Amino acid sequence: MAGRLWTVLARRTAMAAAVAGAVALPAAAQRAEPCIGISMEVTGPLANQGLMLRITLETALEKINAAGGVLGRPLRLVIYDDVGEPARAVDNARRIGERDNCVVMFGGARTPNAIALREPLAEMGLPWIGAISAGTAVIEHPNGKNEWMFRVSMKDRWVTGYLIDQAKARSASGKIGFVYEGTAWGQGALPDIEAAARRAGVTLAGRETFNIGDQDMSAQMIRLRDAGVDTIVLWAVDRESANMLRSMDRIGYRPKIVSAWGLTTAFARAVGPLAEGIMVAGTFNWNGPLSPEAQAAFDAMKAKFPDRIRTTADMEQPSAMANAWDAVHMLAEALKIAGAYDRTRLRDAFYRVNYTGLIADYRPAFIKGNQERHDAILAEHYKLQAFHNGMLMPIEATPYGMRN
Amino acid sequence: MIARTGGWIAAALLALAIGIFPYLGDLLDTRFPTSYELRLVMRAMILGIVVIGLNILVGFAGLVSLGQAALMGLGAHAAALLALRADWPFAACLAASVLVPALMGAVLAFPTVRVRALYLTVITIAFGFVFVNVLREWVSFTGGASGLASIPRPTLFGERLMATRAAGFNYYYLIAVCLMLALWVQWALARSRYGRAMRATAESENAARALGINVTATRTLAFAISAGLAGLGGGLFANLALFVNYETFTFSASIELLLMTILGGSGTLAGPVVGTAVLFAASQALQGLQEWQTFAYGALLALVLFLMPEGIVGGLARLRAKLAGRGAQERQTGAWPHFVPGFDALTQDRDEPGQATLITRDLTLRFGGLTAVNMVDMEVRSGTVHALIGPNGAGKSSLLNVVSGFYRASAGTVTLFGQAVKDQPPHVLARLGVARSFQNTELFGRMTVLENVLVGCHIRYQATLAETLLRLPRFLREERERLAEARLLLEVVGLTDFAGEQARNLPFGHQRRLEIARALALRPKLLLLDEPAAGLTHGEIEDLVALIRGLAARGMTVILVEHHVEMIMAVSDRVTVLDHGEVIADGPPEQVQDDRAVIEAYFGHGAPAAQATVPAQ
Amino acid sequence: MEAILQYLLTGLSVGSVYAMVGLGFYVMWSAAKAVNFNFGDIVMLGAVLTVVLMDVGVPLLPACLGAVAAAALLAAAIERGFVRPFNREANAIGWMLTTIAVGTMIESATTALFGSNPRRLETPLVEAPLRIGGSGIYPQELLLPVALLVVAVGLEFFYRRTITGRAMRAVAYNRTAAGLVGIDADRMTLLSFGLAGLLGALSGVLIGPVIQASATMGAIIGLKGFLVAIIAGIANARGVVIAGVLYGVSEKFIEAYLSTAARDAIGFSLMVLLLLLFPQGLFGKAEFKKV
Amino acid sequence: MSAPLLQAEGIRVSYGRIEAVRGVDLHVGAGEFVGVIGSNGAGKSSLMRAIAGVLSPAGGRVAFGGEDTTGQPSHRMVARGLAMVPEGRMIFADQTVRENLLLGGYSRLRSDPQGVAADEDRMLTLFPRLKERLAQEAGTLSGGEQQMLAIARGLLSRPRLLVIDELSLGLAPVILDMLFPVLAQLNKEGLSILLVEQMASYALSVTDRTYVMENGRMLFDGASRELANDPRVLDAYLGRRKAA
Repeated sequence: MAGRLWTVLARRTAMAAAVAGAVALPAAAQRAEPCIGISMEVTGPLANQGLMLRITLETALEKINAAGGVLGRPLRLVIYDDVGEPARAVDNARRIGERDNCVVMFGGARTPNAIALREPLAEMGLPWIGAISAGTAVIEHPNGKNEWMFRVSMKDRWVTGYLIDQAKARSASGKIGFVYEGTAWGQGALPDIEAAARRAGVTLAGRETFNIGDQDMSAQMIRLRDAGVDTIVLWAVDRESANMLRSMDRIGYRPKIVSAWGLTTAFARAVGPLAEGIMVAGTFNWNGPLSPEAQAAFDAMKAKFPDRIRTTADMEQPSAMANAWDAVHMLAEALKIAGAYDRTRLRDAFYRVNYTGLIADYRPAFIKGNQERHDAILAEHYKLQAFHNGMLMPIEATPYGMRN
Repeated sequence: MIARTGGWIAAALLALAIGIFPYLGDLLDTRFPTSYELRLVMRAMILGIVVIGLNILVGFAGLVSLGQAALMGLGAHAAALLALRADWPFAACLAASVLVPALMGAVLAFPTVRVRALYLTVITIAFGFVFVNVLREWVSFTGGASGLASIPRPTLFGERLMATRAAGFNYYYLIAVCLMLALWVQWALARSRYGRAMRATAESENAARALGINVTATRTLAFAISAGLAGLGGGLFANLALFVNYETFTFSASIELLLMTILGGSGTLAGPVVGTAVLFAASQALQGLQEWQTFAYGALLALVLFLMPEGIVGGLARLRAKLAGRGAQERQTGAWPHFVPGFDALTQDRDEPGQATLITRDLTLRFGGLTAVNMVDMEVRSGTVHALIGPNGAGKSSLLNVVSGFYRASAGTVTLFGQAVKDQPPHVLARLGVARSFQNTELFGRMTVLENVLVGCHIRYQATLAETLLRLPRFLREERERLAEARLLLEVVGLTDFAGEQARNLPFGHQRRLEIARALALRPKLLLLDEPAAGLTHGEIEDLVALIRGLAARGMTVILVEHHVEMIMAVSDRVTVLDHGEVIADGPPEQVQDDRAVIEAYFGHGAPAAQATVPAQ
Repeated sequence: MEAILQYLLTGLSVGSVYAMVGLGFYVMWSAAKAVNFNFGDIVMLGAVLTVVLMDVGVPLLPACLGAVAAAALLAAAIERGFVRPFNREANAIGWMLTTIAVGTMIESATTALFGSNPRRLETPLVEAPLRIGGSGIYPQELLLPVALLVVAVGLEFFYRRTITGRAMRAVAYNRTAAGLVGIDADRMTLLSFGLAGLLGALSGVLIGPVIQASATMGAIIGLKGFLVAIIAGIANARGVVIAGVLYGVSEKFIEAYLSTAARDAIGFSLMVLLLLLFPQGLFGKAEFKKV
Repeated sequence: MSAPLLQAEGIRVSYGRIEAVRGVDLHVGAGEFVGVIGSNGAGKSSLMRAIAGVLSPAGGRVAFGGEDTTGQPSHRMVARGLAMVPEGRMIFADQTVRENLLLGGYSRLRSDPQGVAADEDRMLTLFPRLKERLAQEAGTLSGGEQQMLAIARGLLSRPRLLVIDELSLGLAPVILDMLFPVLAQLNKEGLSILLVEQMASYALSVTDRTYVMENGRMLFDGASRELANDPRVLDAYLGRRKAA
């Protein structure tokens, strides 16, 4: 009985294998579904980041679909949790690219997860567009052959230069320290910041790191203080930064801090007045005067998620949300240019997008054959912001702007 | 125990399902599996390999590791680093990914498990954290938190190993072969003296030591094997993902691996595959629940543990046993002792007749302030039955424990077979020819009756681990011989019909018989019996007497600790009486029986003189 | 010099948390020879529930008390529901898995309901640090060693001077004998887990203002508390207190003079080394293996 | 005749598939002093544990004070007035003598603290040697003192029936010569006692009635005075009896 079944199966397998060799299967792969797949942290310590991304994307898609969708079809959003683990991110990418057959994949927060996707995306021929993960190597691949990954976010290599310049301008003693978290994002920025410092003619007077979950950074802060550092470039997220501020407060150390965009409104909520005056590089600020488009975007989010978004201060990831908003709209533009739900055509269409978004005039958004310019947001679009009265404000709206 | 043929059919079906899976879409003419499903199955197979290793540790050896993901990571990084930094070929990298963690496992386990099994758990937790921390911080070597990217795609015999429709599925099949190999290793271990020794140490450390098993070495071996399989999984993973960083190998991943092991049913052969498949599939299927998926995962886990505390396979096996048990046939208990013809061959090892098999001089054992054995001089002649009696707490069992190496004497000497053996551990003494039973029978309860006796044969195997795993001729021959021997011993004690029964399910009297058969499997020159008659009926005691006499007649020396005076009178050549740790009488039984000090020690100070002096016979 | 003072002070405060959590493990282990493996979640709930209660307008002190009480009740419920049914046989490890499962549920439910962001737990004691030269400490952090002292002395008093405490010790020493003098051993075990929950939640409430309240704040604290208890030889309360404080202080000195990033690697390696050198734990008694 | 204080019928105790007690009847009347003798492993302790609620019998019925108490846990039995001094004494070695005594009164400490204090004084009169050791850790006591403490601890719950399992275990005769009269005295004061004892001569000399147990079964019972001169006892004991 089992023997016969086996023979039949073996024969069919052999036949099928022969066919598979000759014909490229499956034909359906050429046409993709009108869906955007995203792999991000839905659960775990960075779940809120994922939530903010979801709020932005769902609102933007609702708006786009209300206007008739793209190419006459509504766009769907498919969300998978990667628990912050690269292997799961790859699982999810495969699911998005193969099982769901989505036309594009949207990026979550973590840099290593995006790095792990480089090869699978190229293999599947699945375009990826990121709105957060800022690691340089996500876009600038070591082999120089990034064809599928695009980003509407900051790029660490540019951010480091920007922050070093800001720090240099603010430091009285000229002694600048770098404090970074022990993650791929933090560690990845270290060579960039050193290069930027060299370029700017600054020597770093201290480099300190800590691990996710660390609760006390007294040792690091004492070392920086004793080295005479009066301005810190910070590369960390809310919780650990809050703990660092506590450690500074304890020893009465109050240097100026210019931070990468890991600091959000949640940081101010966690440390209260200690956040005052800390500067953050970002791409967008919702608490300042808003353009009509930005106001409309905020209103739409407020209307769709009334218990999450009440005021602009509830936009916990201000820059990332603006990035994602622009990215989705550019994606819709690119699809229109491509004229079909086809991944290769979509990829090529990205290079032809010219779009005026919340953050910048993207003209062009991306440049073919230049992987450095698979980043749509340029250093000149970066905006300095600062915490003031518990809010993250444009620097102009605070007392911390540069005055001479 | 799963029926043998059933197990083979299940394994064949598994192999068949894995084998045709990539081509399923062609057979059914659908777009399935895509590279997503293929990848899931490959990841599940890799995890399956790791979980099989963990099952050997948890299910066989009874040790718990919460650092298994780190060992997997060690394998993954060994493979990745050697490929990236040293340009090693794939096969060599894969071999290193097994050997490095296996060595690490041995280094971690050896000092730990000799102290307390629980400490291995603690050490593995710590190791996991240290490992992840080092990976993250040693940026120049491991790539730090960003990990190692662009690992070269593996090639074997000039073939690029891929797992796509376009390029072929050879990497998929390589992983499948590794999974089958891991299952083979698990199966071959389970049905060998090594696996039996692991399970024996988990069930009763004392009994295992008394049967000549080096518990520390056995546990270290179990952990090394399990670490090696974890490393193999890691090596395969690194070459599948072509990217590794610490986040795949954290503490929570270790917990997940342990959950897969227990959920499938630890100690069962199919459990690892089932547990891995179920939990891995669940984490994919629960994606739809968004921010509540982790909660649902925890709830599912708790639910399964409540419904099937022995895991899925364990629970199903129990259910099946229950259903099958309805029509269970009567088992025939044989009369015993039944000295079958082959038995004499098993009792050839003996001490020279007339020798002093055991001599103790000034033997003293103190626990804190209490002196349990006090300056005991004792001599036991070979081929005799020597009884050791005395009221409760007189120090009889303590003396036995010193002689068999379980307690270390505070002072005095022990000479066995003419050799000074003070401070030798039990397993060394067992190899010299000392076998013993325990006061509260210490059987390996979850092992079958036959397996219990086979554990007794442990020290008489020559086949190496490699020969055993490959099931080479020497191993097969030895296994056949030992099996025949074990069956013969079961016939001697009349338990032939119970060979396949779990030992814990035997009636009490049968458990005693089994314990003696197991001790005899060691082919001892000296047999120590600690209250073998306790709890036995009169008929059973008479059989026991016949057995002991039969053994002595064949030249075996027997030391008997016993309360049943009737039995002692019937069986012993000489009696030593202890009270409060000291020898109060020593001599032939008839003489001791009427010794006033003895009667007082037993019967009480107020014993009427008339009764004590008038023999009833 | 002042840096050393700083390390001593912060080490003392963080070590006090480890010690208090370690004491929780000690209390559980004594009674049941099993623990809530995800005890860190009880620590976390102490802080998070306080924030939640303050959100709905409960003043600080009642909120703290309410949170600690609720977390302790939950800790006791976990014993009844997830430990007791899986701890019937000697050497059972079922409880380890079920408590991990319930811990996963607690942490993920907290993330889903409370959010993953850290939240401030406002007390007057973290508004301004006390400065001693170039070092400083929040009054809240000084509260931690004080609380540890009170808890340790209180625990000592409870175990040695109250009848319930004595009954608990009796259960820990010999369950059968405890039953024979009329003590309901199961009830005492339940109480012990509740008591441990009290200690855990209290340490969460006390450290919360310094390190912010978040769904994941308890994991590492719980784990270190567990290891500290093991290193001390889990059956010795004073040992746990000493080991906890020492570990906290040595962490700070490792950060200061060896490496901040590799603190855990060094610290855990040190623990492993100690365990191998002192197999019964630093303060444990050699136990006699009965045959 | 009114119902006896303790009535056990058809008690069976098994550990897994092992039967240690195989259907045993036993009763103790109010004010009676009853002994159970038999060699080691006869099942005496298992029987006592089933009666005192340390373990649940696999079969049979236990009634205490006229109520069915089969399967009641030991702490409830204490509250009902049945206390047991367990084999091996099981004193709380890490607590002081006074604490051990206090715990003995645990079941009524809240309702009757004065009563416990008064009984404690009484125990110290009964066992003056404990008085000298009140503040000492119980683990440091000698075997005899520990047994005194165990008895005193059992009495502090003010039981109606005191079950003593293996009083003589590991004790020197001189201690036993001191302990047995105390038991007799307590019995005279109205306490019912069920004594399990390996040393038959002691048991037979103080008890009213004695059961002889072997291999999980009752062999016979009778008035202790008569059994003391019954050769069957000694035979059974020293194994001189031939199996029937």
